[in-house]
Amino acid sequence: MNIIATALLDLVDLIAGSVRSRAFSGGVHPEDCKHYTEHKIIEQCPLPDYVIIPLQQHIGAPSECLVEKGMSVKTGQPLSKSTQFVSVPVHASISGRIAAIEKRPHPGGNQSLSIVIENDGKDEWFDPAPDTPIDTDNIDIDDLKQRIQDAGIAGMGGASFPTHVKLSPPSDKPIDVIILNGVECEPYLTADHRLMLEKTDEILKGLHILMRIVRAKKAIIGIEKNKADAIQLMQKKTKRWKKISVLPLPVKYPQGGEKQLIRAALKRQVPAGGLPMDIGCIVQNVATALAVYEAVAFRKPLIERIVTVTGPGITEPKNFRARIGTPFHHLITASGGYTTSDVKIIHGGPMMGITELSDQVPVIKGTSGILVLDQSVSDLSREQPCISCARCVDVCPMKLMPNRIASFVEHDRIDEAVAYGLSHCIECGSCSYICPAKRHLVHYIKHGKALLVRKRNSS
Amino acid sequence: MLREMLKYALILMCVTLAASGALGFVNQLTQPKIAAQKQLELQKGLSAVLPGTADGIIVPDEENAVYRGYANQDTSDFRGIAFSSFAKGYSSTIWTLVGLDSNGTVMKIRVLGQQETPGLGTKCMEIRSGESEPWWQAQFEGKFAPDLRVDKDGGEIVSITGATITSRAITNDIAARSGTIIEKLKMTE
Amino acid sequence: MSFKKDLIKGIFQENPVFRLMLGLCPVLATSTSVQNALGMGSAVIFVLLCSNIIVSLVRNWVPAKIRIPIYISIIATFVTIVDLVMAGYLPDLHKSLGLFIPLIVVNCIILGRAEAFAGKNGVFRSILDALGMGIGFTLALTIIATFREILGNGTWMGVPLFGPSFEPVLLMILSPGAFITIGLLIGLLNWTDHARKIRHS
Amino acid sequence: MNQRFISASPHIHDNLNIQKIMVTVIITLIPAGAWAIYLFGLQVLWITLTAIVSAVLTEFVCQKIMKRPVSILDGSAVLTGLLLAYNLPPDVPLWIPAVGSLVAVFIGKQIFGGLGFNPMNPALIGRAFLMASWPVHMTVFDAPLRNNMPVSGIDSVTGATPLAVFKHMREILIHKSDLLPEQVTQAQQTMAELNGAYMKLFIGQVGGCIGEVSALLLFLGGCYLLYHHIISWKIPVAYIGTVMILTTILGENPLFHALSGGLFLGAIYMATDMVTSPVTFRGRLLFGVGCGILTVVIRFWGGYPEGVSYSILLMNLVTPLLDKYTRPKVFGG
Repeated sequence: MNIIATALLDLVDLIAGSVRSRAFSGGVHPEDCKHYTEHKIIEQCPLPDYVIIPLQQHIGAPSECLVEKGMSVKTGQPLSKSTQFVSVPVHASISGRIAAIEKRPHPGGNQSLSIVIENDGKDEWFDPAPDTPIDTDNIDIDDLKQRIQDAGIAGMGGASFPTHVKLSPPSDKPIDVIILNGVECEPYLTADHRLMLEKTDEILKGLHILMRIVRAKKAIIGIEKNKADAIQLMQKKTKRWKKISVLPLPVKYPQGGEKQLIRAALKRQVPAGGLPMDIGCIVQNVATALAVYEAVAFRKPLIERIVTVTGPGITEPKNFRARIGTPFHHLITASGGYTTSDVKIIHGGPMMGITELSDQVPVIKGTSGILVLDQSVSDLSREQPCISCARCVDVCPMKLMPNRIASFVEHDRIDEAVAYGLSHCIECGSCSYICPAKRHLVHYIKHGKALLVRKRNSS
Repeated sequence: MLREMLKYALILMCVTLAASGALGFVNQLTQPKIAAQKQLELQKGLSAVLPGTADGIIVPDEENAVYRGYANQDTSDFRGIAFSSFAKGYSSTIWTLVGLDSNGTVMKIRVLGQQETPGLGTKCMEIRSGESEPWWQAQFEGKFAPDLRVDKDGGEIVSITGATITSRAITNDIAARSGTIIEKLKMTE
Repeated sequence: MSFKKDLIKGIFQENPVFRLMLGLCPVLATSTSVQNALGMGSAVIFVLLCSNIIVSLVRNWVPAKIRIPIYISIIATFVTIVDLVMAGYLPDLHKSLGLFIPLIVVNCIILGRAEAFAGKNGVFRSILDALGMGIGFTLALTIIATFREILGNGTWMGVPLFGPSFEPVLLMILSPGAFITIGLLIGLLNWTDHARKIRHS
Repeated sequence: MNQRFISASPHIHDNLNIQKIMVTVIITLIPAGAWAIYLFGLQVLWITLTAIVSAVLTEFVCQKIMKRPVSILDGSAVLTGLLLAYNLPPDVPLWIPAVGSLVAVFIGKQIFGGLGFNPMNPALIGRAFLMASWPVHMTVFDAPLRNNMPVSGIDSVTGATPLAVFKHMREILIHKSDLLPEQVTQAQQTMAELNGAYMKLFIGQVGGCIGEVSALLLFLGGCYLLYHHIISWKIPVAYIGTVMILTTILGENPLFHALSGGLFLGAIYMATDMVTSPVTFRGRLLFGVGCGILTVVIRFWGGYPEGVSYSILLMNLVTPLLDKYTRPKVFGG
């Protein structure tokens, strides 16, 4: 009986699955709010008086500091070196004197050892870029990877995983597809969007290098349909490349989630607990592709990135090219300052971003945006009891039961939370977004993950 | 080992012996009383369902499992017969005594034992204030027993609201049993 | 070790129904009216008292391995005595309690007390314990029956409390009514306990 | 003073909240109630208002006594009262909805910890309580109908809903051999008439509980809720579908069974009660199927003519199990 029922239900799933469009199941449709900045050309942010460069801006082993207080450094000079494989160095993003090496607030929360450089106003480069791009086709693959690591490139979509590691899959896991992530599904953010419009050729060249490194047979550029101009431009520029296709994707959050994007692009599912390379693909952000190109063709380390400064709390929202380590308040001042005194400052987008206590924290490699919300958007309403409306279950892109996991964590039943898939959560925030009881589901889940780590460490 | 088992058996035997002794004694004391109570109850019921026999006698007719009622001691004036009906109700077996006259017409019925749903099925025993008899049982009077039906089945017995099963069970059981009894008695007479 | 405590504990802090959750089956069945409750309560008090006395008297001669059958025999004897006496002298009560009297044998309260108390203590303390537990049981039964009879039948001890227009809450007389009443009463007790604890701390 | 707001991500939220859900459901229920007022008269309005006022008052008093935040404005108590009233015959005395709502909110909900913690649908708890306590009030339908009874067989039996008549006739037809031939013919005729009365059942020109008479208006309300994603299609479709399939298998008219006996009210508004129904895709399908099977079993072999409320209550109890055993497979797992 049971078997028949399961078989029938699986059949229903199958039919539903084949009818479904190119989307993952679940997801939410928040208002995209990109109108603030989507038509604003990227501006160079004036250099700040000082920069704060945390030594740890990536996932993996920390890099080893190479400089001392009082030393003078030039723009692009390495400040640290990576001693392990899963690690990348950081570089001076301006020229000047090292004013301090001390713990400073990190945008990801907590304090973190950071190098503070006082600007000498010269912006002298340590290793000036060649006037013409280096011919990358002649560089050997291992060399390319080394250059990428030395340039300090970590994934620029937010997770900041060292790029060269992603590009080095074990030999038994061949990569046939590279997916370039231009989805930018977080509301408000337009950094990747502008980049795709203004640096199209460079991005494609970067993609070309990436494909060469992993010997990928084809590449797919995934872009949400709300960026029609970017899709058109990319399609035009890739027309002559058979290997590269542009894939317009339905507007749905978290379309840009790695596993969700792969599902949409390839109809392949990353095994639970596995990595994209297990199913022969890797995903790279468009900004990372650009950084790779610049690192290889111009020997330019990752010292600047595009940051969207936006939100109702900002007088004049803008897209900036900002040096890593630029304090938030510098960027906010450059965008005309706050509109109101009571604000919520968010590092990243509204769905996954982290609130900052202070605007003294610096831009890091994973900072795609600075979002300032005023009281009208800051949701501070009271948590109500769960009415098991199932919305969180319906929208969960990982097909989890956030309501159950959160309630297990709430009652300190971590083992059951794990059994319900605690560690598979990608923390996209769709469940908390949709919850009519305004429960802080993701918050509970993150807390549960922290508890789990503590428990595993203690045992 | 064996010794111990024997010891236990012996002790248990003593205990059970003492217990049965005590029970036997109490039984001796209460048995007549219990029997008398039962008899009294039956008697009360019988004289209720066979009106007119109050001063006469009621003779059990064991062969046909009925009681015959006479108005006089000399058993010349036959009044009717009484029998027990055991109907399968909603939640219990309902014991009803039924009195029939020689034509097979119901004289009276008395429900003596039931465990039906309180407030619904138990209404078959309800005596309304100011009345002396249960209203539901009273409507059986004067009706030809084998033809008894509740209203929902097209008969004349008004069923208790919310307790059709109880009403139907009693009514149908009386009708069925009285049919066979009347047949039988005709044959014997 | 006070004698007073032996008596009182069964009534309140170790009430067999509300606290130990014992003997719930007869409670469900016989709490439909206060009369039934009192009848059942007295029967239980009698059986409990007698069995506690006998068990505490013979406790030193009873080998541990066969104590349960012996206790059961003792209890069953007294239950049968109650059954017979009630059938003989209180036929009406016997009719409404009928089925549940023999079930006293398996009422956990009685075996429980024999096992937990009378089998380990002297006669006098066992008597006090039996009285306390029996009274506690009867008290609980009566409280539940009071709610059920008043709401479910509109009477108390058979006396009509409301006019003829009162429509009794049938559910209260049915077994779900007993479950709901017991549940609410236990909940109320726990709640007041909890509130008291919070106030103390 | 400068304020910095701190909160966990996400920082934006969907603007749907519990209150809006409740209010939407209540609004979509109003047409069916208005139809009942037109059909049975103004006392329907008083019954409904009594039930709502009693539910809200009970919620307020309970929360005051239990020292919980008072949440009568979230609309859940209003909805409970409304649904309870919709499950009552149109001619009950006013104390019935008052007591029913009290029980529904107190025993059905607040005892367990209030909104979100009740294991069973409070309105149905209230109804089951009333049904067990005052079966006569709850099963006799004496209210005169505007435009009179449409089916001749129905007015020949006192206090009957189409399903009650159906059940009675079915019994007659099963025991054909014991009965008079004219009785059987009459039963057959009535059955035929019942089965032919779709339009009347659909529009709601029949006797029945306040909220269940008009399948059409309930259906429209359900469509609105579906369109706005307040409810999902799984439970109603599985429920009504199962009932129709099973009745077809049993040789009865599936349309008659789908349209009568409050199935629409139950399937659209009560089985979908969020707190007491499963959250998983398969769980909700199974929940609907289970409700359907139980409803048919009760209708055909049970003690009551309809079976919607008891089937939902029973399935409410297995909801945690359904959720546990139909957990979705994790993406990629």
